[in-house]
Amino acid sequence: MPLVLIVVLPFLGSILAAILPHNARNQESWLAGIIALVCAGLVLYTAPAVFSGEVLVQNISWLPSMGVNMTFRMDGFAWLFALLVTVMGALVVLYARYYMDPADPVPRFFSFFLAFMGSMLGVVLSGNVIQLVIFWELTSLSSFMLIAYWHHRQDARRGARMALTVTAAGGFCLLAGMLMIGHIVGSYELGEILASGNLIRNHPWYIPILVLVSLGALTKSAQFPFHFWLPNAMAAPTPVSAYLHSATMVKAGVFILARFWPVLASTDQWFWIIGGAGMSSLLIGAFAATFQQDMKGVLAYSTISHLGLITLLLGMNSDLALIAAIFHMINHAIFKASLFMATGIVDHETGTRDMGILSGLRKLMPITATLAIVAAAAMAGVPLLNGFLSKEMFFSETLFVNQTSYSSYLLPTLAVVASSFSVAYSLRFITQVFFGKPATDLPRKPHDPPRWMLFPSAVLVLLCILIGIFPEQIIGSILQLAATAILGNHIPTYSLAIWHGFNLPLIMSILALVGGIALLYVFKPLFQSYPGQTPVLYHFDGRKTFDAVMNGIDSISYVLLEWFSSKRLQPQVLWIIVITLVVGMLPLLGGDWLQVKQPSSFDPVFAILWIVGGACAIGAAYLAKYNRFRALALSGGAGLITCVTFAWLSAPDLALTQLVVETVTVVLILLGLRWLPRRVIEESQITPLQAFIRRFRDLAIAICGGLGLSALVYIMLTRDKPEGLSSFFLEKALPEGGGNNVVNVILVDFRGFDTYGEISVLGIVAITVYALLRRFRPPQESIHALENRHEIQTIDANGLTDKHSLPKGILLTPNVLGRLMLPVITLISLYFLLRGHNLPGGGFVGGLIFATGIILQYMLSGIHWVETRSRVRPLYWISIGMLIAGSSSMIAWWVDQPFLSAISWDIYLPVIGKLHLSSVIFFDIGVYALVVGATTLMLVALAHQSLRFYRKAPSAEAETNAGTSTQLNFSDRVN
Amino acid sequence: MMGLLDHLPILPVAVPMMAGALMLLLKDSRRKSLTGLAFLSVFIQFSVAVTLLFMTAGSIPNDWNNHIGVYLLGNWVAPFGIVFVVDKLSAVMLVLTIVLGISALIYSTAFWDRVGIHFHPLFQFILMGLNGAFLTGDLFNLFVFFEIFLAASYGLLLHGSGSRRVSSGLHYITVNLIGAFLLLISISLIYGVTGTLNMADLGTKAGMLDAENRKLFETACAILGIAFLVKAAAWPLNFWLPNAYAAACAPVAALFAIMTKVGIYALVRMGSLLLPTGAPAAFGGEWMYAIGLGTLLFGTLGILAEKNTGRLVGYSIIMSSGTLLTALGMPGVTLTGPSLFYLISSVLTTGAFFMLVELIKRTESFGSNVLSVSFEAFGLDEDKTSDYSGDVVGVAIPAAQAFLGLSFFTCAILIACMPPFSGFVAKFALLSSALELTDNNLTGPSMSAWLLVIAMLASGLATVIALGRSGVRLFWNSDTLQTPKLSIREAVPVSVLLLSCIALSIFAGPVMDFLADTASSLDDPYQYINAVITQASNKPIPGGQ
Amino acid sequence: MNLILTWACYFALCCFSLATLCAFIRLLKGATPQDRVLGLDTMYINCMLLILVLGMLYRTSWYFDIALLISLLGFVSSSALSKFLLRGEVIEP
Amino acid sequence: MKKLFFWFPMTAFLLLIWMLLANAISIGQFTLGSILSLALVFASQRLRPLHGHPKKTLTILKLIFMVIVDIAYSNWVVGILILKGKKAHRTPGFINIPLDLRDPHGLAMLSCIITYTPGTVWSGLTEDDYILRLHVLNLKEESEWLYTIKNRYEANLMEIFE
Amino acid sequence: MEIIYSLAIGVLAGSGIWLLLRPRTFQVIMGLTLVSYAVNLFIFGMGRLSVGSPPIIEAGTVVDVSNYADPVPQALVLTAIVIGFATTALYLVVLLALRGLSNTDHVDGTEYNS
Amino acid sequence: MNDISAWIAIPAAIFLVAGGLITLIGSIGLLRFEDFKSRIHAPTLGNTFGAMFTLLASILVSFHLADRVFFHEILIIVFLFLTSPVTAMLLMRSYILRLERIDK
Repeated sequence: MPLVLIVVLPFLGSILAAILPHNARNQESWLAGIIALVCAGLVLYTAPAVFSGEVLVQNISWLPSMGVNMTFRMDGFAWLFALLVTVMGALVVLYARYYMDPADPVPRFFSFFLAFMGSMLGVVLSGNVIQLVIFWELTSLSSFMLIAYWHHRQDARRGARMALTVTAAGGFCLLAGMLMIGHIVGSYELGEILASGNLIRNHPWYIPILVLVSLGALTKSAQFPFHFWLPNAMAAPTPVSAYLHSATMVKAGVFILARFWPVLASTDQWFWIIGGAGMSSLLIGAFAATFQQDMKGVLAYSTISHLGLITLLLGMNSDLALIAAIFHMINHAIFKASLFMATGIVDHETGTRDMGILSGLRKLMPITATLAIVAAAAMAGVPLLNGFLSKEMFFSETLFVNQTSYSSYLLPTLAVVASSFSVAYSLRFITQVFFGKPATDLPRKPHDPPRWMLFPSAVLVLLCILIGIFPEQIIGSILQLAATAILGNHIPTYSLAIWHGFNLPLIMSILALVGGIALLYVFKPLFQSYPGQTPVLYHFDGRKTFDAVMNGIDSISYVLLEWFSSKRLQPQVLWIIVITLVVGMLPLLGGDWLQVKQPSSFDPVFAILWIVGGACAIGAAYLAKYNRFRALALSGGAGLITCVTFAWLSAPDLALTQLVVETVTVVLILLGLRWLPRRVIEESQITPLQAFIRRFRDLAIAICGGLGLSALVYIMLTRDKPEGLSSFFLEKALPEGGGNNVVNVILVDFRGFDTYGEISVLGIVAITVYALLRRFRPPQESIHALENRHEIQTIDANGLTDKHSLPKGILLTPNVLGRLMLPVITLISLYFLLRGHNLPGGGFVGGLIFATGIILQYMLSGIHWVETRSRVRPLYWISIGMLIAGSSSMIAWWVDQPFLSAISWDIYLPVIGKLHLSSVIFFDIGVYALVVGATTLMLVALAHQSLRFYRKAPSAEAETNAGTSTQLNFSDRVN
Repeated sequence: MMGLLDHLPILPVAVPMMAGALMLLLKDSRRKSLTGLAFLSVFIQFSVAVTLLFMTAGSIPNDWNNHIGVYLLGNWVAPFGIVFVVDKLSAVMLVLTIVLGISALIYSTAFWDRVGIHFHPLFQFILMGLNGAFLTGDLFNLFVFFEIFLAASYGLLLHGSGSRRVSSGLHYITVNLIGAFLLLISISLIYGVTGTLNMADLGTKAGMLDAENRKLFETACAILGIAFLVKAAAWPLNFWLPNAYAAACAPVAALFAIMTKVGIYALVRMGSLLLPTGAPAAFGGEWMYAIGLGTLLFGTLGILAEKNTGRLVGYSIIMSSGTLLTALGMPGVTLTGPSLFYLISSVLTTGAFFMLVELIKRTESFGSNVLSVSFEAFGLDEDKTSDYSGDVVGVAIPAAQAFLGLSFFTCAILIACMPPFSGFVAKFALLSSALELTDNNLTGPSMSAWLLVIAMLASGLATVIALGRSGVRLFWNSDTLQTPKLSIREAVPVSVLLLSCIALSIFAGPVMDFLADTASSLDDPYQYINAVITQASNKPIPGGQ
Repeated sequence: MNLILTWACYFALCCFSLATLCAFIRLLKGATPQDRVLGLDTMYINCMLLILVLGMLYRTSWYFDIALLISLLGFVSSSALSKFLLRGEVIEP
Repeated sequence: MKKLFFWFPMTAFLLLIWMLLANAISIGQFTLGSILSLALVFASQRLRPLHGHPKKTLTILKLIFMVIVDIAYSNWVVGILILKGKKAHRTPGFINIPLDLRDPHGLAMLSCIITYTPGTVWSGLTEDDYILRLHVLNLKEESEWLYTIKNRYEANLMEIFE
Repeated sequence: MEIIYSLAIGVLAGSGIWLLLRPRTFQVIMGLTLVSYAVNLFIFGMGRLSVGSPPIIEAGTVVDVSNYADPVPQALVLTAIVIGFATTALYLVVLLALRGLSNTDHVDGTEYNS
Repeated sequence: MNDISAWIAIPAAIFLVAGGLITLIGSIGLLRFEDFKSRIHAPTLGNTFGAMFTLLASILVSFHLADRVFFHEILIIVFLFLTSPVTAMLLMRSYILRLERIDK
């Protein structure tokens, strides 16, 4: 049980912390501290079991089918790290309590802090590699939030983004690596993976896996060449740095390298990749740290350097080096956290971290100075401190482990050089800040901080000394435990002692100490002349490179996006058509499909008709740009010929529908045409050649498209018909569908649901049109054009009001006739509706006819006249139509039939005789009503626009009153 | 005899339609009745969808064949009449739609439903169309439902009008009309070749075609595939999407998150049914894979390059489409389950993200003055009275900013497929299954699996970079940042969606199992085909009179 | 006798289709927009007659309905077009 | 009388159409037709504020016969003109005819007759003094046209409608 | 007959596609109209052509399927016509709105001056 | 199809031929006349006797088909008669206005 708790508790605490009030600094600290301590206690609670060599495992099933479960696994190595994380966490919390300003929004800080702690513990305790990746990424995310805690500062934002980008990239690599490992091993369980080292090392995927895992680890541990994010992450509050960059975040990288050491290590590739990266980081970090001006900068680069040391040790492929690495992990965490804390105190007390300004603080804050000096000495590897021990082990490893010819000299030399730099920067850190004459121009007057703020640092420094003096007693068993967890039971012998005799490593240590002091003197002039600038390396500024890369990605992707997409419609349409043509053609390339199976007849009359139709289409295409009216008339002609074709080819229903739709469409587009000002022939903005090429291209595509469709139709027409649905429909229509007209029976019965959907589309479009037109704003020209047009007319309906029942002049007789036609048209629409089931017709045609009749009234008498007299409420028609259609379909439920089943009753009426009533008729009536409503709504709403803008035209003042009232009436009604 | 449970499959279509029709009778001023009706309708739909889901999973006892429900509309037997088929895939999509729908509806009541008229009916109709498209087992009926939800989506996209909406709406409509033509051409061609429109019947008949008819059939399927790919926003057929989605008002855009997935659903469905007879190139296989990869890369490019947050989400939709197409284009069935998981996760996420982006926009520049955007078409005097009267924009809850930040963070993690939420689960499952297909030489499926892995990881990284940048820009950059006015009605749906993502990640195991079942039944389309065809012989054909 | 009728029908069909062609040429050539509308109107009438003849040719009565509808509504689109020419808009306030 | 039976002519007309369309004489169809016609007449009442009251059926028949004869004649004349083409000496032109007919339905019928007859097109009616402007394809004798319109058509129409 | 029919569809579709590729909104709407004619005829053609045999069953006759035109494509075309009509209307209104809002009839809502 | 009797076939054929010719002549007139004012007269031929003859033929044929008297074709003539003036008048009027505008 405790294993899960160790991970879960911090997350729960995180949520709790987030909801605490804004200024609850103490409560937050207590919460976080208690949680850290409880976790530490839980870790210690497992100690007996772990020390007895047991591996504690707790399994929670999560995604078993994918082999991913929440497995918490505690072995010695994990135990060590868990302890480190929790104890360090508790100390940092205590420190942060005093560090954070009362005005700081601490809930956010502690919330993310706890989340980070939980994630880190999750990484450490993961027994499943995918789970490990999850927590790994969580550390990236929560550290992102922590680094950006002071997000109003640009460096914080940038540092956070950089850290996130680099570590997330690494995380993705790690994921890939883990997936591959899991694939090879056949399980994502850590235990099984650790047992399959040989399998993985001999697999062809070994190198990619190695590279990917290394990428993950190196980015996280800020190793060369990914080290640049760490100095930038120093914008975080110092407790964050103290925690993340000493014991946890950056340690996750080396943790994972050590964790997978049994699986991936002991190959040459491992040595070159890991060792190489470690060596480079060691040198570069140490070198750069020497020249930093910012105290945290020094620590950041020294962290890089020390982690490079650990990485190098891990890369050496020797068991002893591994033990040294683990030892140094512990040591580094202890002294580096302490140093960060000291830096934070200095910053907190003086208001600056600039080593150029700071000086002589030893007098002002003696305790802090003492602590910092001891910790720095540990970092430099001064004897009797813990840093010395691990460095000693490192030196001996460089000497004895790798006996190839060139590395036997090179490696020790580089180690000494790096250590000299380490000494140099530690020395400089101390001397510049704490020695010399006291600084005068500090932002604040420094003094030692409260006791409890010094406490964490003091504890750590004490540990440094204790380990340095009594290594075996303090840390020996733990180190043994951790090493056993990785290496198994055959650990090489090593001794944790201060004095191994006067041997080569000791000489190297002395050399390093002396060399460090010498280096400081050599470089001293540089500190003054170029403060904060690292020689040579400043050319390779990581931040600038990163920014450049980011900007590069930005602009390249922008250019590529422009290249691969378009905000314009025509290229899009072109793509669709061309792709369809190509893809549609591909299957046919094999040939064998163009087999004409029936001779085709030729009918001259039909040919003449289609000469007309085709010419209409081409004419419309040609004229649509400047002669909209002509194009419209021509397309009307094409529609007419289509209608005749349907009639000719035995589709009376289609012919009827096509005809009415054609009529309504023409009226509709004409209504719209009124708002489209005449196109003037403008000067072309593109060159004639471009225009020609574009037109030619489009023409070619159009011809191809047309021919393709022709070919397809021709092939299909000359084929035999497959045994299809039609015979069923033809046979059942009359006996079971109860109608002679099979098409209508299909529409309202067999496939009534299509109709159901189709009328919905019509209704939806109608209300959309109506809604859109309420916000319609016409082009200015078209309002003026209207005035001009009205000037020409001399007589006519301008003054038509309620009192005049008829307009005078030319519209008189059309009006009389039109009104005469209204009942006739309505009657005929009902005729088509009622007999649709048996003969061509049906609700749709009927509805359109009726709508046309209404539109005719509008056309001939004007909106005002019609609407003061009739109460057409198109929206109600639509709604009621839908409701009728819907409920007539649902009637079937009452007799336990599925939706849309036809239910019929025979009623005997005295005079009329038998009346056959069917739900199908009601369905058709619903269709009728909806079509009437939708069509009228669209056309009338469009027509109303001119009413709305009529009163805006100054010439038509007479209309103002009438117009307004009508408008209101109408909107009332249609609403 | 039919029990209530037997009628369930029709309800997701019938209920919104009747509700929408009723709403047209009510004036827009009767808001309480309208919203009440809307919520009643979505509630019924939700219950029905969940019940159907459990029925297909077998948790609710039923006499369905293979737990596949078949509803014969008009009581006409299968290949002749239209059938509604509820299998696991449909049920999942239904639930997804309605969850998204409920969230969008809650969100819209904050005030979006008053930006223009007839919001609620259109909303019901779009649900009707989506539900129908997922349920229908008839190819032409599928087209009809496509048209229904497209028509409603036109209306909703233009809801509130304004120059940006209208101009992007024009593109959207044009492209979709061309798509409709392609659908019509291909469906009729399929009818001409095989003589059937029923998808299950098609699955059997496609195998019986002779060679030359088969070629025509493949042409038809290719065109059909293009039409679906247009809906699914595959590159290069998707230039219209970012602008259109960014222009739509937030709840609508959120609902649009599922519309591209309808195209993918259709591809999967057709691909599955045509599988035994050798699915034509367009459905699955290398073509889909290649297009998907292109789309994925295009989406990634867009995410990297785009500065406008609204369009950014649009590109993330494209990216998710690309991922899905790529994954579904891989051979075998192993990737289908994870793909579906990814689909669910990405729909919920992008839906939440669209709503969120709108809220975040308010913190920029003019603060809560969102209306300046939505009412830019307010040149006309008579509209002023009608719609918005500042009653419920809501109070600024103190934690508004924190809520927005946290939600954005969650969304970003989900979209970038970073742990620990469902996005990561989906990505992991996809990658893991993709690796199953690899062997040691880099050709064939192995090659494509590697490409998928690389592309997905790269796109994830690109998303991290891009969303990190915009998150930093949106939340941490501006001095003029204002605490937004955030209505609880806007916060709730965002949280609902994000919480369902989290729930999805917690219950990833059972969900993944269910989806794996779904995938395996898709791999064995005879379950579906048999369910539809045997239904014909089980039920007595009534007289119909 | 059938043959006579059939041939007569064909003859009429040819006449009507040629008439449609003439009307179309007027629609295309125009000169004035009024001519075009007139051409379209004439096309409607001719097509109506053509459909009637088809009804006779194939001896079915349902062609009549289409013809009836053309005679009833054919004028709507052409009168809308001419109203547009006359007044500048089809439906006036 | 007029007011009471305003519905009658229209209803009869509609019923006639219905019976013609129904193509069968049965009581059922008759009832249905009557109901529909009556309903329609009443429903469209507000949109048809004017009602025509044709009387004198005989005159109507006479007029129809006269019109058919005139149409036949005009067909002949116009046909010849077309066939002759440019050789024909056409003298198209407008003539103005003052009308006495005031009833709108009568006027409408007159316009139908005139326009339906080949060779003449109604091209305007002045607002106040009812002067008909007529375009004639072959305007030889103005008085002849005047006579035809006034006496043959207008007189009969006035008889029917006024 | 078949060859004319298919050429007719080709011409309609070709003109329509040409118009769809044009930059002016009115051209596009005319293109949509023409293409929808072509598509309707195409769907209809999938039931093969037959003359003088509408799918209207006389009561009392024995149904010989080969004597009737295929009713299914006709039903499909009807649906397609309706939907085509609806979308044409919508498109028209949208293009009008665009013209009003952007002052240009270019499909992109802006004139390109380059 | 049973044979049609000569009493019906021959008149119907004659009507058809006549109707066709008249309509054709009318449409040719539409082409041949030189200005709109004359052209508007030409297609009336098709409207009137063209249609009447065709309809007579149609009446005869449908009489043969069902052995009943069918007069519903008369409706087409009625509708044509009632509707033809609307378009013609509007067209004529707009043409006159157009001329006036050009004169101005």
